[in-house]
Amino acid sequence: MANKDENNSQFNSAEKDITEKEHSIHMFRQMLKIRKFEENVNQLYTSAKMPGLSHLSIGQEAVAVGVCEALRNDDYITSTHRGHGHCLAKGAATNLMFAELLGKASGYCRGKGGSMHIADQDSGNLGANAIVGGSAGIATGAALSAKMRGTDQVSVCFFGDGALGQGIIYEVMNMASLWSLPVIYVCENNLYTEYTHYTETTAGDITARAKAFHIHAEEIEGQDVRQVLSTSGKLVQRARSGQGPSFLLCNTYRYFGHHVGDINRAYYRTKDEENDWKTNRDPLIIFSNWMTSSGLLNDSDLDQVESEVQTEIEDAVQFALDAPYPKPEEVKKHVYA
Amino acid sequence: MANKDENNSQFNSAEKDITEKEHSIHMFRQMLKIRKFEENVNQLYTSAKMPGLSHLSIGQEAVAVGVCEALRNDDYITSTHRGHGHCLAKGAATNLMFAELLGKASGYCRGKGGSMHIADQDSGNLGANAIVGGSAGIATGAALSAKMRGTDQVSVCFFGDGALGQGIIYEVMNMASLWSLPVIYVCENNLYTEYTHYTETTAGDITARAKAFHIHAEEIEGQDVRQVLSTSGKLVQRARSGQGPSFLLCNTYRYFGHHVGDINRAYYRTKDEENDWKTNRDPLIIFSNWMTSSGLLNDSDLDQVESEVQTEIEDAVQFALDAPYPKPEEVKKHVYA
Amino acid sequence: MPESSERIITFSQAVNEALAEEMRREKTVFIIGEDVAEAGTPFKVLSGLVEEFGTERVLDSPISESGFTGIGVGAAMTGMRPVVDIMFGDFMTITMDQIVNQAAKIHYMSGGKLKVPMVVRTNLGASRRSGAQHSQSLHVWLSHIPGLKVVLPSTPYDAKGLLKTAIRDDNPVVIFEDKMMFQDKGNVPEDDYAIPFGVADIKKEGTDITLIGTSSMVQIALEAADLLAEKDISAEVIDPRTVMPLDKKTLIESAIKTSRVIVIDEGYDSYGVTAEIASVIAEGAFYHLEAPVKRIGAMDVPIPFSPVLEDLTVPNAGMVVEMAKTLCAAA
Amino acid sequence: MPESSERIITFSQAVNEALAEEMRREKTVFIIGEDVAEAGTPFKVLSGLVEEFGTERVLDSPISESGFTGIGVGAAMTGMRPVVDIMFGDFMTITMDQIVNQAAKIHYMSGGKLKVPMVVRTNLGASRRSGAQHSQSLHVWLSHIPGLKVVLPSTPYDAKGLLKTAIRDDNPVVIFEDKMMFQDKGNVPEDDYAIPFGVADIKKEGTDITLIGTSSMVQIALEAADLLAEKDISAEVIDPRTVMPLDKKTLIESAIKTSRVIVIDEGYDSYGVTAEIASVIAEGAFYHLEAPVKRIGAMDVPIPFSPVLEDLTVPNAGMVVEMAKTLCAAA
Ligand SMILES: Cc1ncc(C[n+]2csc(CCOP(=O)(O)OP(=O)(O)O)c2C)c(N)n1
Ligand SMILES: Cc1ncc(C[n+]2csc(CCOP(=O)(O)OP(=O)(O)O)c2C)c(N)n1
Ligand SMILES: [Mg+2]
Ligand SMILES: [Mg+2]
Repeated sequence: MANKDENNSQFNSAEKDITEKEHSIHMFRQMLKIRKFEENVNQLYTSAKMPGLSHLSIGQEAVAVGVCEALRNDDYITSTHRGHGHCLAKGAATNLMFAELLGKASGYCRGKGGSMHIADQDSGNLGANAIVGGSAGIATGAALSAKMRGTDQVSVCFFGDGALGQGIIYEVMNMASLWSLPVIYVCENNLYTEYTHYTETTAGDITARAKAFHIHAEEIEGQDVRQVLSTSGKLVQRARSGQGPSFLLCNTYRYFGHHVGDINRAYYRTKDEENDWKTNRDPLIIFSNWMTSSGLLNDSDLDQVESEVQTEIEDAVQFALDAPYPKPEEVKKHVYA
Repeated sequence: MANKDENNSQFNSAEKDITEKEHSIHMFRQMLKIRKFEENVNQLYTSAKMPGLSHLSIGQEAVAVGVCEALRNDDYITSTHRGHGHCLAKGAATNLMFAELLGKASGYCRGKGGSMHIADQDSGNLGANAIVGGSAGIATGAALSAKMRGTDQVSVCFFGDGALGQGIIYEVMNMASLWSLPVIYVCENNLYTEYTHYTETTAGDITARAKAFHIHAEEIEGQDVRQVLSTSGKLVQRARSGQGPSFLLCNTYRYFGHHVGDINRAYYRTKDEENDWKTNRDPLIIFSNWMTSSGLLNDSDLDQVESEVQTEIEDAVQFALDAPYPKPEEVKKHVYA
Repeated sequence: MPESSERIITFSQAVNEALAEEMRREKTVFIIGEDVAEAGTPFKVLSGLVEEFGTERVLDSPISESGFTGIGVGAAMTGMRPVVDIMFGDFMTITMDQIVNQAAKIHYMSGGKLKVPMVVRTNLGASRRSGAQHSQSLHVWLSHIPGLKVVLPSTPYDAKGLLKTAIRDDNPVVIFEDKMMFQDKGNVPEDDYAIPFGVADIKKEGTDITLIGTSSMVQIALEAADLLAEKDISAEVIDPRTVMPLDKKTLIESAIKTSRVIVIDEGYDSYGVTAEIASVIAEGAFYHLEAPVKRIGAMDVPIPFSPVLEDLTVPNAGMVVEMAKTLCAAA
Repeated sequence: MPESSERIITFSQAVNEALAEEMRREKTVFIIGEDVAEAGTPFKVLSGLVEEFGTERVLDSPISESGFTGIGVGAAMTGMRPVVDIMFGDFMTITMDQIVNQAAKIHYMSGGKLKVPMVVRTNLGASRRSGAQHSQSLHVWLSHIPGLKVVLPSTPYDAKGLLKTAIRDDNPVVIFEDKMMFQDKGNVPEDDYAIPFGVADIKKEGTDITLIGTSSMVQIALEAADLLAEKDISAEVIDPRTVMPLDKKTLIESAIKTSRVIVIDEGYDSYGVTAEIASVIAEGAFYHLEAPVKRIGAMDVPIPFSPVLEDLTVPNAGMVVEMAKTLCAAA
């Protein structure tokens, strides 16, 4: 049933036996898929077809794709309330995701999780999380588990700048460092925690916080997928080879509101700021410009990807709209395993 | 009823109008008082006169006294499960403390708190705390309150190396830095969290953790009361004058077990280590040596202090032993204010 | 309810007004929490307060529920009266040490010397399609802890009057507002009135059965009472308003009068607030009950996202009516 | 109780044995917590395990209850079976988000795909003169949360059998052991036996009144039963052993038989486990009860340090006897 790319794992840079062109197209496709996915989520919300709210990751595609491309299918990620991008980048199928967002039985979690709790075990996604910082322990525990079971799996913990406020992050970084766990803490600093600029909630120096625990830390431009990929590749390699945890600070931006209903943003940020990011630091533009200017592919290649993705997303939305709701008896199932 | 030194506040270095000799004797007396207090607590425990357990601060006297001497009576402290020293140093009376430890009605908390919850509002002690890291928020809140009320009070948060494991410490340091609060985080690193060496539970660099939040941090020899006093004096001055929070790492050692019942310690530390600290880094020896060698006072001065303190403590123990238990109807009082 | 003025405002406005009035009255009152200032919280309940009182008294905090609750405790112990804003009741999980081990016990542990006059404002209630971590009603946890008071306003009028009492109380008080009620409208006098804790409100008198509802379940009980009236069953509806302290006397007296009782609360069914209330009544009215005291809570499942499932988990008037009919038919 | 061997060991040894056996049987079982390795916890319950299983499977953690509980959740989701050690039940306050919002809900939220086979071992009970923050019995909080199982062993035999079941369970299970019971002795077979959850244990049959006790309160109930026997009152004593799931059937049947019930648990009196059990019985045995179901919990006060006060707050056999006599006299 899943329209997911069965061969997804072959594309990741960790084990690439494909050409640079193929790989670039794949990354572009993944980023575009996220963008179009989220645009459609917004559409579903504004047309009152989606229950509840969603937090869109438009603008942050390069972080999700750059990091996940450095991972194997059996590596783990944990995600956040703003998690659609991570989920897709790790290999989830658009149709089952839309179905979940609409609360349908064929969704990844049988409609029981919703946007903030999407998980996809098959692609190593241990779940979005509606508690800010709530998945830091889970990601670190998955890394401990990998180490104990003697696999060389790596675990990535995605979180926003806001999660830097939660003490649990420091608790688990301390343990990850002490026990040299294969976990990477990826902080997506999109400048805001809901409606407050991160400088009002975050004292001092973010990477210094990780370094104080003797965790290797780097800060990068999160809008450049090539930079994200190459840095995460290095950190994944470190983790996989037993050199312990690391921290990756990605500077990025969400184009839309905190959630789909956050339309009037003037009281906390300017249109100019939004436009600046959209125009000068858009991950899709940066990457497609690089691809065309380096001669890797041309505009018509991109157009083709675009139309393929467009079709996939349209089909996926339709699939979700047509899918049945869970049966009433589902409500009491899965409380206990 | 309290035998507490009514003029305690005049002795603190922040506003000293006494001679260096008087001040030195006072500090020596305070440290000795703590030592003898704790010896008697141990005695009361081994002779089965004290209910429950206590965590002795013998060996750590210079931290408590050095820091509290830099404070005014109306400044705040919060303390820990190992809190007798802080409490005495801030100005509590030995007799009311012993009474509390024995669960007597005349104790500081009417016998309801006990060793781990002694508080003395009159000397600015907001309480010991049996939750490791549990008072970090309280100390920071007291600092916020001082700032909001427009006083120039300072708040000191004492905690052990073990509390570095608790996320709340980082949460409140972040806020203290953001809001430039008059709070000083005093970490007493006595090398152990219960029965585990701190290096097994503490990754990286302790002061770097504070610095990452842009909190001014210093590390000192906690056995030298003069060094503790001069450094805390500086930090208190900073806080009082609106320059914000700081972090003081004091290297120290507890001579006794984690608690009075922890007798066999060979599985987690050596006798040699204990003897080394007792012989070469004892706060009372270091300070009395300095006093005598600098000619500030002679052995007979010290003997006199010793015998005065001895008498005070003996009286205090007797007071507590003679004191009545709370009446049964006390049990339901003070649940609500 | 005093009728000093007929002024219809929303629940949200009533909360806002109580805060503004208390902040004007008493300089030591301040608000701390996430996005409480310019944003006025995601529910916009605090809109306008920062404009009047400034960022010194309406503090936007980092996402550090444990830390800023602890800061509230320390501030309360030293002369301030903080109102700590916990954005979703589910996040109370993160604050439990500071509220339960610290705030609730400090007065007692200090032998009555220290006080913690702090209010924690948070919420409860499902039905917003927010998923399992943003929909819980965890108020029974706090109700279980000596030293805390727990308040569940059900109308705009109560929201204002109870919040004022909470702010003036010298103890830690936790207020749970139902997220679904913020837009509810009702008469709220402009007066300065405070509603005492521990006094239940008889919303509707009746003779055949007592329906005890908390928070938004009061509305469900009233709806059910209307439907039951059509079947000639006269239901008395009571709102305890505070569950700690609990007005046992009023509840038991009503049970003695009607001899049948249903307790409705949106916490999970098992080990919830309904269990205590039902036990109190089953004991206090033992010799007068014609039928067992019944309880309706949220279904014992993590709250599902899908609307078709979520709606099955929340008590509704239909369930109450069915149960009431059965009870009244029995005996 | 199978009599395959007569071997008297302590509660503490029984717990230790269950862990050792399960760790031998199943490589994915590991222990994480503060001072669990060389120190074997402050209660010495885990002594010897690190010697057999090494520091890779008995992990000394920093003082980070929230963090290492979260690590337990993540490890459990990915193939391990962690036993998370929370040194005092009072520190559960710090872990609530990880247990309640994460562990308890992940299976459901993922539509049944992810599992969290994790055990949290912690304790309850006062009387150790440990003060208000080291003496609480907070198990009702967990019992209220769908997705969790809550276990309260009362004997060495049960401690071993229930802990084994917990470790083999695919769900998060929280075990509360009474700190005062670690030195209690009892017969514990060397066999590999597991006690199913949700099956109450009738400790003593009786006809006049049912005494339901949990954890160490079972002992209080048995003492009371002995004293009552002297007054010709025949008490039945039942231990639910797990409060979630709760063996309602056995409890109700006993109540129907004896027509009088007292429920004893060491959680705070109000809104505790006793409220649920009493409500279940008051409803299920409604037409058979001769007297109201009575409850005895810890006094609703923060637990005081002073021994003369602390002892007043904990249920004892004398209280049970007095209440039982009154109940049996009535009607
Ligand atoms: C513990 C907790 N506190 C508060 C919230 C409410 N909340 C949801 S998202 C959010 C802001 C998160 O900011 P950030 O981590 O930077 O992520 P972003 O939304 O920017 O992606 C807040 C406060 C929450 N979900 N969990
Ligand atoms: C939250 C919490 N976890 C665990 C404990 C048990 N405990 C009491 S003292 C202690 C060790 C504290 O070590 P440290 O902070 O270094 O203080 P020290 O005892 O060395 O003075 C522990 C683990 C506790 N009281 N609170
Ligand atoms: Mg952000
Ligand atoms: Mg220490």
